[in-house]
Amino acid sequence: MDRALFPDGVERCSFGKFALWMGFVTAFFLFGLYAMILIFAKGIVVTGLDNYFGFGLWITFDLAVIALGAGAFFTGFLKYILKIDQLKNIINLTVIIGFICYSGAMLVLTMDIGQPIRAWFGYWHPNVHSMLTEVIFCITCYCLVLIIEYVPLILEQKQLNKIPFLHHLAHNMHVNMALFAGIGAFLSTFHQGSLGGMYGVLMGRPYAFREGFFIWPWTFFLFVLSAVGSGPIFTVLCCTLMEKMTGRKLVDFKTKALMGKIAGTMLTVYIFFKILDTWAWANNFLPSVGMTFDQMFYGIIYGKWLMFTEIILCGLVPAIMLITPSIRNNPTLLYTAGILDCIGVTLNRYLFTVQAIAIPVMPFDSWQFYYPNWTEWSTCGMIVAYGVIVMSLSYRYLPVFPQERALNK
Amino acid sequence: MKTQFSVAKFDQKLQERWGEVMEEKKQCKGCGGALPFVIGFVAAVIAGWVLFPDLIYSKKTQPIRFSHKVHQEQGMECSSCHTFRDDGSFAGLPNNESCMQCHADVIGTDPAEVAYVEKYAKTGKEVPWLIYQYQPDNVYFSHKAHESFECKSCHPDVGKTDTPPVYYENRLSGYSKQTMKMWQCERCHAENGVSNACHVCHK
Amino acid sequence: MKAKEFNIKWGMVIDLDKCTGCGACMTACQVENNIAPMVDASNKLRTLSWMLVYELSNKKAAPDAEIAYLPRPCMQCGNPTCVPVCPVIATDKNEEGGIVSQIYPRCIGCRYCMAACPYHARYFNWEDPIFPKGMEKTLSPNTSVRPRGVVEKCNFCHTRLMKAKDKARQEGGNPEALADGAYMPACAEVCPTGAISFGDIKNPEHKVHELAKGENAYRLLEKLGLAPQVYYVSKREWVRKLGDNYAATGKAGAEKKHS
Amino acid sequence: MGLDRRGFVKIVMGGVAGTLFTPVIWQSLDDVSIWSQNWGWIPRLNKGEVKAKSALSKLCPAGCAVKVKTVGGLPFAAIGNTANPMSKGGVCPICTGGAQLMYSPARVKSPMKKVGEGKYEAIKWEEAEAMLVEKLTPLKGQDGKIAAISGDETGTANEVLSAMLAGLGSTGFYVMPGEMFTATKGVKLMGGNGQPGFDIEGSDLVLMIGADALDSWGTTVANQKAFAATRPTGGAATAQYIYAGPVLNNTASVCDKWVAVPPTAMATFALALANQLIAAGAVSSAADFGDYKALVAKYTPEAFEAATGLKADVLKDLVAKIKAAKAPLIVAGASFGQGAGALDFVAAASLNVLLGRVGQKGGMTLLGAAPKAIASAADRENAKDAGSFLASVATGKATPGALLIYEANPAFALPQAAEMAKAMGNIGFKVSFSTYMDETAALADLILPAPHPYERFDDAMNPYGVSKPTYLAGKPVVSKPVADCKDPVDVLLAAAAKLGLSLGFDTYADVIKAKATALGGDFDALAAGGIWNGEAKGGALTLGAGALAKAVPVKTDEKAVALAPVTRLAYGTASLATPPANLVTLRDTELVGKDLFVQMNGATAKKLGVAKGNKVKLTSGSGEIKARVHVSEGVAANTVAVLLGFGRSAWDEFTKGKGENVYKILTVSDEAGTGLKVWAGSTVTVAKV
Repeated sequence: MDRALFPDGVERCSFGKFALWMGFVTAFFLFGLYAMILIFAKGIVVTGLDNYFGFGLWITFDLAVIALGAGAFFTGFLKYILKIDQLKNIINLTVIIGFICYSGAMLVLTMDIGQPIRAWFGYWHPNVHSMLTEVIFCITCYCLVLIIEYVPLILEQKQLNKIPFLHHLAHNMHVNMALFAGIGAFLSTFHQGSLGGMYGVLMGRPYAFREGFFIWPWTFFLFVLSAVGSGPIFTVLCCTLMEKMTGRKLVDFKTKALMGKIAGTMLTVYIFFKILDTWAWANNFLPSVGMTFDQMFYGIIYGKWLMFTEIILCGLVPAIMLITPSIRNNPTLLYTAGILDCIGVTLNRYLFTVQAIAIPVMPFDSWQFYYPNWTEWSTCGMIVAYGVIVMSLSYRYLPVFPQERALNK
Repeated sequence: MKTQFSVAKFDQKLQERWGEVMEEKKQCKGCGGALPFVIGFVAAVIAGWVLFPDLIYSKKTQPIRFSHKVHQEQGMECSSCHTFRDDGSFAGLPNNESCMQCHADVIGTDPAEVAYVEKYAKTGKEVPWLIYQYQPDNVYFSHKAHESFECKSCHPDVGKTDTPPVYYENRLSGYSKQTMKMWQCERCHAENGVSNACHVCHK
Repeated sequence: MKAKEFNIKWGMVIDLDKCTGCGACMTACQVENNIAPMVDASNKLRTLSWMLVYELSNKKAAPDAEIAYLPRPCMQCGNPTCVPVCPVIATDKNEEGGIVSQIYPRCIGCRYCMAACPYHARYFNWEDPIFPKGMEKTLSPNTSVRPRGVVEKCNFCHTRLMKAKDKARQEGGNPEALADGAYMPACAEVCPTGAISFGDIKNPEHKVHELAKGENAYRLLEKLGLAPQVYYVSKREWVRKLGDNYAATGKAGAEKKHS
Repeated sequence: MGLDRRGFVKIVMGGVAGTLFTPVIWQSLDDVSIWSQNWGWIPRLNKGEVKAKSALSKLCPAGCAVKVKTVGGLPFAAIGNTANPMSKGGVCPICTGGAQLMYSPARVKSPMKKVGEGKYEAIKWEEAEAMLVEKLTPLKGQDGKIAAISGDETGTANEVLSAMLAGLGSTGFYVMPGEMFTATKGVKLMGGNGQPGFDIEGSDLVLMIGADALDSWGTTVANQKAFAATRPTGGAATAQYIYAGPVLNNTASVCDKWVAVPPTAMATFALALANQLIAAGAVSSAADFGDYKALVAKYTPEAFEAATGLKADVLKDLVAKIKAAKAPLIVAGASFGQGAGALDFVAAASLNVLLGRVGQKGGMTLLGAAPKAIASAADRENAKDAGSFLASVATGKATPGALLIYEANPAFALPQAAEMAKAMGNIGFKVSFSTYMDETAALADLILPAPHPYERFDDAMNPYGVSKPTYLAGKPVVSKPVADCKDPVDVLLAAAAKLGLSLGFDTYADVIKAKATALGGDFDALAAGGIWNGEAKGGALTLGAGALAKAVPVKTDEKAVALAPVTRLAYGTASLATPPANLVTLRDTELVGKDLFVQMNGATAKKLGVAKGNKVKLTSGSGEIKARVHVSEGVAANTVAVLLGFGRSAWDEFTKGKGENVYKILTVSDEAGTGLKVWAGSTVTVAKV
């Protein structure tokens, strides 16, 4: 019944099936929405956060989706600035994923602050020394950029595109996309870095604190690198998941492998520096504040296995896999490496958020445990559901994949 | 399909559209060009400056028509009633105890005085004066530190008034119209080389 | 990073050999700073205690066990890690005396400062302040009541400083050179054993000036370089050793390596 | 000329543009921002002049001389009164939050009469007072029919109560258990008379045997001040403090040495120390020195080791320290302020006699009886204990028709509390004079709200522990009480008058003024934070050998462990549940949610087969409680420590239902030779649940 809205020359599942799927996802969304309303009404006392864990699942989730959404800016940068034309096959998808990730993260942030009504103070009374201010500015600006990048895609919807004005508008926005890609790349690089910087400047938290270059601690650069080392491959994973779910080919494997190569290269650079950084931290910084590597870990929940999983299994291993052409060109191995990579970066964000503040710095203090409760999980679920909804609608009605027609002939 | 398109063509389209608009405009005699815009603009400006203040502020009058003038004519200074205590804190508005030093019983002919004596002095209830410059709890203001300034450099000059000024209460924020804003404090501090550190004024 | 320096440095010297852990300082703090009583005060992860008394143990088995109590106010760090992180300048160290301010109407409740503070001196208002009926009549005039959703912390009872200055002005004294004892936070004032001394650490006429230089004086987590304005004193070495991490040297009071 | 769509749009556009040049948007935004920063439902601060008024804050047993800070007449904080020589500007944690307690949700707001099980009805004072007189009238003149229990150790109210009872023909005046009670009996056993005092301030070695002198024993704040004076920050200590007791408590935490003595071995420790002191040459001129020497010969270092699990070196070290000291003082007391027998006291106090420290500076003193305001009042030395009384009520030996309860909570704070509460059911008419809805008030037939200390006249004669006669008095801080209450003494005096009994006074204020005059003091000076002091007398005390000879060492069951109840002043007193403002001082190793923790050292835990966090049941002869295990090395061998004062069934949401009442499992036994009830040596069995 909504066939007239489909992009040209592609097949989509029946409306009933689609409605069923949307209903399924919307249920998650509504559950999260309920939790969100509860949080706004009663305050974050309803969450599992506490005095020791001011930051928890939400911040981890934010950092992770922002890192994984980095495919948008980095691919845009490669496509529009470095003119790697092959990426046009996947660029639309990166934009949508980026948009979902950033807008979702912003929504989570408004829930996360104690006084959502004062959220705008970040602009009104900015503290230029705070990495968080930089994050607030860059993240909102970049979200605007992503909207600007996403709008022409919407305007290209078959029926909308029939309106001449919208058609021309979309086109002209496309023409100037390089400019936005440039701005986006700049903004995104900065706030990815600032997110790392947020932790790197915490003098009181030996797990996170790093020296650095000028005002930027090393984590600033490591976060940028890890984001670009995982964002592109996350897009590939999303694309592949969509292919599996819809049964249609959306992007050719060559492009995917290219994305894998890009991510792999950046991940290799990242993991090289990450290992160096960790080594220096454990051997120079920690002793300088009187602490030992062992003191950074505790039991199983805060065990060393986390760091080794992050750096070796989900860092070094996928890096090698992705830069080795023979492995990369095998779909199964490519996706495996991609999943490891994404887990690694998520784990990294978790460790910097939760482990970093769990460590008792005062010798008479004790380790505390943090368990996110249902409100936190369900609101994160809401963001995921929101993403799935946006993605589903985009896939069904927008010409996201330029290759789709050719690949499914 | 859109590859042939150019900016020039886009411009052309826009101009065509603009032409249509002009066409319509010609037909619409009653619209009178920019006039409606001007009317709307002027109306809004008038509404905003004249009606809005009435809308956002509710007017209140003091519970007792206190005449500063009469008291001043008796040779009283501001500081006769608005005193500093021994610990350097400022007493602000006088309480019954102070007022009743003279007004325990009616001594004049003013009905306001009679009202005061009947309603407050005799019952022991404090007068719920409206404070024109009431600050929120998070503000610490030291009158002692500002002693070198004249009262009227911040407060309404009520010394010569027979009737206290109308008290305007902001319906949204709940504060008086004359409540000094933070930027005013900060500006004066900056001009006088006084610290604008947060805790200088906040608690 | 260099610590911010002011002409006056309000500081505490807490004698841990005198602190019996009675809790009067905590209660006085709650009262002075209008912290609403908490029905479940046993959930330490959600309570507000600007002043918190920690229990330190020498970790020896009975009967050789020893304990000490360590009251922990905000350290008012010379180089506070909580201040530069605040995105909205709701906290600052910009006033003569070095007290780190926290402005509640400005705070958005992002809790970044809490993540930054290794002393856990900052607290988040999880709920609106609910006083049992009538108890709001006992609110202290010295601290505004905070709504839920903002972060708060000890400020050395800053309003007492302002009042002490006003008193000095009234008496013709110099508000910038208060006599020893003219300004005292509630905890120091109430402490029955006088374990908490308070004054201007830079002023030789204040007794904390010498006490902070004593051979057994130390600061918590000195090595992190936060330069707290709160000093502790104990003759017990094991107590002093618990003030910092000594993995590198194994000795208490060792020079810090990190700037 | 009409207005078409286009024209309308233009007007709107103009309107919007125009609005930008007016304050409408900008000011509204600003005002909304201000609103968002000052929410209307957040309580506002009180304004007005800040004053500090002297008061006697009898929230803690000793009573703190405080200055109550008020703003616009409303009390908001209490600070120490630096002019008062006893508290010297210090305040205890309870009195610190005194202002908040005025508005405690547990406060009894008006007189109430019982109209059914757990149901009360607010009534007028006229009705309440008439009811009191009506119920007492038929009982007048019959001994034992009217009884009174007082929980106030120091107030002259006791004189009014006992004199009133005497006037009505009854001798049933009882006091709640406390150190003063047993110590005074102990002094008698040592051939002396009066309340013992301890000159901590003047001593250079204070050995506290049981007495938690720096937190919950005696005049805590004065003791703390004395301690602090010997420990200048940054300087050398001028006195040594040693604590011997079952728990590494607040006092022990700052002492130079903690001697971990189980509660069952307190007397053994003292006598073993006497043994070693005599072995080191200590000689006393007391008449019974020979008997004493023979008696302590049994308490060898080996016996000491067996009883305490400690090494005998501890004794040697102590003897050396005591011998080196110029003015050693042994402070005798139960580790939780009650329940130890007179013999425990004698055993410890005899060391002062042995060392010749009685009546000396920095030694033990005796306080003579003070002049009374009401001549017919009972002497303090002859007080009878409420526990024994209620026990005889339970067995039907005593059959009072009416019970007046003044500032006491016997239904909660007597050992075997459950039985005590049950015994109260045998009494037909119970009146509780109480500020708060405590467990006893909740059982009473008539509740007569008493004023908060800031709302009343009150006094304190010789708070236990002071080294010389001491008198404090206070008057109200506020002009009107927060609740509809009357001073209990005023009510009693009025009731007495209606019963045809004149005690010579109409109000408590008059009684206190008369007391001050009788002592030769000035009430006004006292109410302004002053103090009246008399001279302490010495007195020839014996070593109490005769009494000690009858002492039977406590036999413990192999499976049982000693129970060491722990009191911490901040958590409340026998008559006051943890105040809301103090609740935050509780540790999460003591109480979490509703679970109380039982503390024991690692070795004991291992022996009992329990581990940290385990839920256990503590069972004694009189009941059982549930708790969770916290392993703490600050507990003596074979001993478990539990906080006293929790498990409230009345009060308010801040304390009700939290933890368990340890009084329930304290087992009362008769002390050999003295007939006193004792429960400090209670034992329990511990089982995992």
